[in-house]
This record gives sequence, structure tokens and C-alpha cells, in this order.
Amino acid sequence: MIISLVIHGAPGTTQGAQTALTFCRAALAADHRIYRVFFYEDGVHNANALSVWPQDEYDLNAAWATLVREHELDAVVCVASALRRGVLNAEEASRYEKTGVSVDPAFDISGLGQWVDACLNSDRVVSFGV
Amino acid sequence: MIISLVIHGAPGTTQGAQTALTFCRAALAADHRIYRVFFYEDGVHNANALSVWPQDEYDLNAAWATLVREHELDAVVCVASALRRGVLNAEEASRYEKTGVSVDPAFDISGLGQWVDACLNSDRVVSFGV
Amino acid sequence: MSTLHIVNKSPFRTDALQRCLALVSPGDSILLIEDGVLAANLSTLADSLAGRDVNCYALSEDLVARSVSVADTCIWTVDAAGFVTLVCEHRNSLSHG
Amino acid sequence: MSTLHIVNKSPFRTDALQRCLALVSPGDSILLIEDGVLAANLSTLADSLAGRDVNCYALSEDLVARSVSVADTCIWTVDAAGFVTLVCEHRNSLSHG
Amino acid sequence: MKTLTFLARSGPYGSSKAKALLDMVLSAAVFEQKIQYIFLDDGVYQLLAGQDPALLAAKNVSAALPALELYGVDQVYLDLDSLQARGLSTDQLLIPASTCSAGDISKMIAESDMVFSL
Amino acid sequence: MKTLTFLARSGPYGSSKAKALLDMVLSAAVFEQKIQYIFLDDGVYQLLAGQDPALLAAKNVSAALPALELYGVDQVYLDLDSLQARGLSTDQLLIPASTCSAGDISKMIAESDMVFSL
Repeated sequence: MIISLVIHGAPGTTQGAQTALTFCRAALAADHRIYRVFFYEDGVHNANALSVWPQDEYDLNAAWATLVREHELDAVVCVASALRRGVLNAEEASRYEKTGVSVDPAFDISGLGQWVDACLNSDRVVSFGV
Repeated sequence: MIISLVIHGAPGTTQGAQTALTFCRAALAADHRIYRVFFYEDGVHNANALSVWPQDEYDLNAAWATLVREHELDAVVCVASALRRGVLNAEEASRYEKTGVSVDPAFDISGLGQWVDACLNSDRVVSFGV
Repeated sequence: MSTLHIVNKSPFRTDALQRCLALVSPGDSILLIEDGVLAANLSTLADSLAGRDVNCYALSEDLVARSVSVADTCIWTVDAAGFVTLVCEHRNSLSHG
Repeated sequence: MSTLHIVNKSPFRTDALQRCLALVSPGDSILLIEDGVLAANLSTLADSLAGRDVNCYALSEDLVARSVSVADTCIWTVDAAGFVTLVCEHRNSLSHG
Repeated sequence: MKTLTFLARSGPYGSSKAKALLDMVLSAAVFEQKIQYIFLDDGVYQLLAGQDPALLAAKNVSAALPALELYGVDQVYLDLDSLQARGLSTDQLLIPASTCSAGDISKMIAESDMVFSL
Repeated sequence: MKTLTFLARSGPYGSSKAKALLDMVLSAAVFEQKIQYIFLDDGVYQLLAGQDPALLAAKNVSAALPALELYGVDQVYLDLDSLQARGLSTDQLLIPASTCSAGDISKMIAESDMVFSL
């Protein structure tokens, strides 16, 4: 089946992002196709490349970035959610004269249209961290 | 009186950070002394200097930074909370080889000891966004 | 020697107000803020407080924002300055998570 | 043509499970995940489901993490792979906020 | 065309959820999908007339409601039980919404391709 | 020395709240304050023996509990009503905790300089 995920929760603060990661891996292991992972609201923090996790804790940011790269997933961060949360790519950091780039390049930054497109092209859309 | 604040919520996602800001202004207007504002857990996002708010929305990040500067408030971001959320100063960004500095320099980054110290030296400690 | 109980959650979605009511002592006060003010137009809240020597307040900024009115004369409205005063008038405050 | 209702909140702190139960149709399923699994050892949940043609599941990873056991034989445990299967077997899913 | 159902269950200013769901609804409307926008639980407070969040430095979430029809969002429902449980009545609402019951909502969910709840 | 009371009311893995409050307790203990650590509501689940969050890639929140006394946190209480409402009993707990009632908690709150609840 063709499945998309919408992730609303920040890593660590609530469990939703971790549940989504486990679900995503299980879906890939069962040979389903992940059409898109859409990070919305606080979910955009999963794409933050500046996060530094303690050595003895699981780095959920790194885990997402690795999964996205290994499976060449279409991982999209909602631009409206990301800007107000300081999750920026190089272009935005430069446009708004900010002191750093914070999004992991494994993730694209785009609009809610990408979420609608995921709804239209997926058999199932599952929301996490609501 | 001597009052300290503990802020648990991210700006925008929940209302707590805005309530705290209004409370802080009212306390200053009533000539109370704000000993410290301690940003914990998701509250550290209030100190994120990379945030870009839409033109027609209230920029709570800028409002905090302005209030802290104008009143020379002791505003402390919990280091353990901040690191895993990608809120970094120049020193940390360099140490962990990250692509940007994200904390507004109006805020200090330090440990929970600063929160204990606030408890010991304040008449009242009020928590927001729990 | 009393506590200001701060409730910021809707009484319809979570147990925060109910748990607060289980922990208030005579002489304590309750302040409803944020979605907590949705309790202000419940007559059942006034019933729960009757005869308990507990004052109840609701933050006016949050009431006005939500277009919620206060049902009962036993609930006072305060603004941010009043919130600060309440914090000072009580020995401690408890933000109910 | 049925719905997978996903509940991730504690039944003791929020109304998420209760509201889910108000919206399930015959043929739907409920999946308890995260703090939602705290409902799995409530005999009242089994009572609410009796005779309604609604299957109820709990995510085993979350049960094991919390050391919570399943009270009733009418609640099945599934792992992440089972979660994926449930999503595929139902027409849509509803994550109750 | 797909049928997308949105359950608005949160009060308007305590969190960004009301606004986040509204943005999803408006985006789906641009793509001309069949939309069912249902206000229930604390979501019914989003419909109250007279909201004024200026002192919260927040935008009025209800301001967009009258424009929903222009966006093609014409199936707007209100759970009557939720309204009454909160001591509110339909004449306090900013826009007309068809009242519905939990049973009606269950049916709309069953007929949807996707459901989103915030 | 101040009296700080901590109300642990959240389950252990659904959010970071349990860990965040524990870190506050341990920090206050380092400064040798008088600490009252009270588990109530869903917080009683933090005390359950046999937790194993390995599959959630999370650290075991209960692992620090046996060390509390070493940190000088010896006033650990458990709300018996919360435990019983969840169908649990004291013999399922990892550490001994003095049971208390809502009335006892009210008294401890009244005698505190500051109270924190997560």
C-alpha cells in the first residue's frame, strides 16, 4: 500500500515522533511504499540539525535523518510551521538575515500543498503526536 | 516582592509563554523585582533567535528578547533542554560542529542549578505552560 | 499561609480542574487562566466551591479573547496586574499540569 | 469501510478515549498507543465495548515499557508490524487528539 | 476527488491547534477536495461570536470563518451535544453551521478517505 | 533551607514530564533543600516495577528511583487513591513510598515554600 505520515510532535517532548519512526520502519519492512512524511507544527523540530542529544540517549533527530536518507524518503517540513520555530534552510537564513542554518538537508521545506498532495496520492494517511 | 518565573511552553504552540510574558510585564509595572526567568523544556524555544514570525503575527520571540534587554532581566535557558532542542550558543555550536548559533544572546544558557538558586532567592516562583 | 491554584486546561478535556478541587484547602484561591477560563461559565464550579472558603478568579484577558462570560457572582475576574497581586497575596502558587 | 481509531492519551487525564467511544461505529477498531495503553487494564473498557462489534488493540511496545498488563481477553496486543497491518485493513484512521 | 473530514476539537487560543487545522482545511479547499469541517468538543468555542484576543497578542481565529464558503468549504457542522454540554446555544455563534449528532459524525467519518482531528 | 514540593502526575513515557520533574528534584537535592516528592494521578505509573522501555528507545525513568535516598530525597509519597483508581497495588511498586491521601497532600502543599507539578 501507499502510506503517508503526518507528524505533529517534537522529538522527546511527547512520544508521537518516536511512535511514528517505529511505524515508518515497520511499514517499510512490510514492503509498503511511504509516499511522504509530512512534519507539521512542533513536528518540524524532528528536522532540526542543531539538536545535540546526550551520549546515553537515543538521538531521534539523527534517526529520522538516517531513515530518510537510507530509504530516500520524501520528507517535507511545513514552511509556515518551520519559520516560526526557527527551522531554516540556507536560503531562508540568508533572506531573513539569521545566524544559522538549522534544517537537516535530508528534509525539504515546503507548504501544506505537499500534505494535500500526499492525501491525494496515498491509500492511507496516519497522524502522529496529535 | 522578588518573583521568578519558570516557563515550560514553546511560543505559539501553547499559550503559556504569552501568559508568562504578560505576567512578567505586569509584575515589573507593579515594581516587583524579577529575580530570574528560567526557560525549561520546550520553553527554551522562546530564546530561539532563528524564529521568523509572519508580518501580521505577534513575534513572541522578539518580545521576550526585548523585555529581557530593556529590563536587564536574568533570563536563563536550561542547557540540557536547549541542547536537545537545538538552541545553541556560539561555544556549543563550535564544540558540537553545528551549522549555526540559535540562541538569542540576551539569554544565558546554564543548568537547573540556576532554577534552584531562583527558588532560594525569590519570594515567589510561578510556573507557566505546564 | 495559603496557595494560589492556577488552572490552565479546559475542564471538558482534562482532569486538571477536578484534581485541583481535590487539593484545595480552606483559605486557598483558584485562578482560571488560558483554556481554564472555560470553566467560568459552569454553574457546577460554583456548586463545588460552595461553603469551602475558597475564592475563585478568572483572567479577564482570556475570558474576553474567548467570548466566555462568568456564570456566577462567586467568580471574580482579574487582569494581569490582579494575577500578580494574587501571586503576592498567597504563600505559594501551584500551576496544575 | 471501517475506521481505525488511534488513542494516545491516558484515560485518566483526558477525555480522548471517552470521545473515541462516542464516535466508534460497528466494524471499527480501536488501537491504544503511548499513554493510551493505560486503559488496557481497565475492566470498564471491556464493558464499554461489549456487544458493539468493535475490536480493541493495544501496542505491545507501550505496554511493556509501562509494565501494564491487559485486563481482558477482548483486548489484543499488536506490535509495530501489527499497527501497520491494522492501518492497511481499515479504510481510514483517526488519531484522536 | 477525495473526501477529507476535519474534526475541530480544541478551544481557539490555548494552543495553535485550531489555527493549524483551519490551515489544513483551507489548503485542502484550494485543491478542490470534498471537505467536511466538523466542530465538536471544545472546538465549538471556535465558533462563538464576540471573540477578542487582542490582549493575548493573538489573531482572531474566528475571523476566517465567514470566508469559508468563498473557499468552497460549505459543509460545516456543529455537534449539538458538545454545544449544549458547555451551556452554549446556536444563537451565540458567528456563522451558521448545520447541527449534527455523534451518530452523524460517525457516518461522515465512515464515508471519508482521510480524517484529521486537532 | 526551603521546603520544595514536587507533584509527579504524569505517566513515564508519553511525554518528557516525568523525567523533567525528576531532574528538578535531583537538582534541588544537590542544594540540600527540604524536598517532598509526591506521586499522584498518572504519576503513580512511574513507580511500577518491571518497566522496560527499550523498544521505545527511551531510558527507564524508574531506574533513578532507588538512588533517591542516596541523594537525600527521603520524603517520597504515593497517593493511595490514585493507585487504587488505576487498579494497582503497592506490591507492584519498585520502591517503598509512604502512602498518603489528598488531604495529606493539601497539608504538604500548605507547608511548602514552592510547589512544582508536572
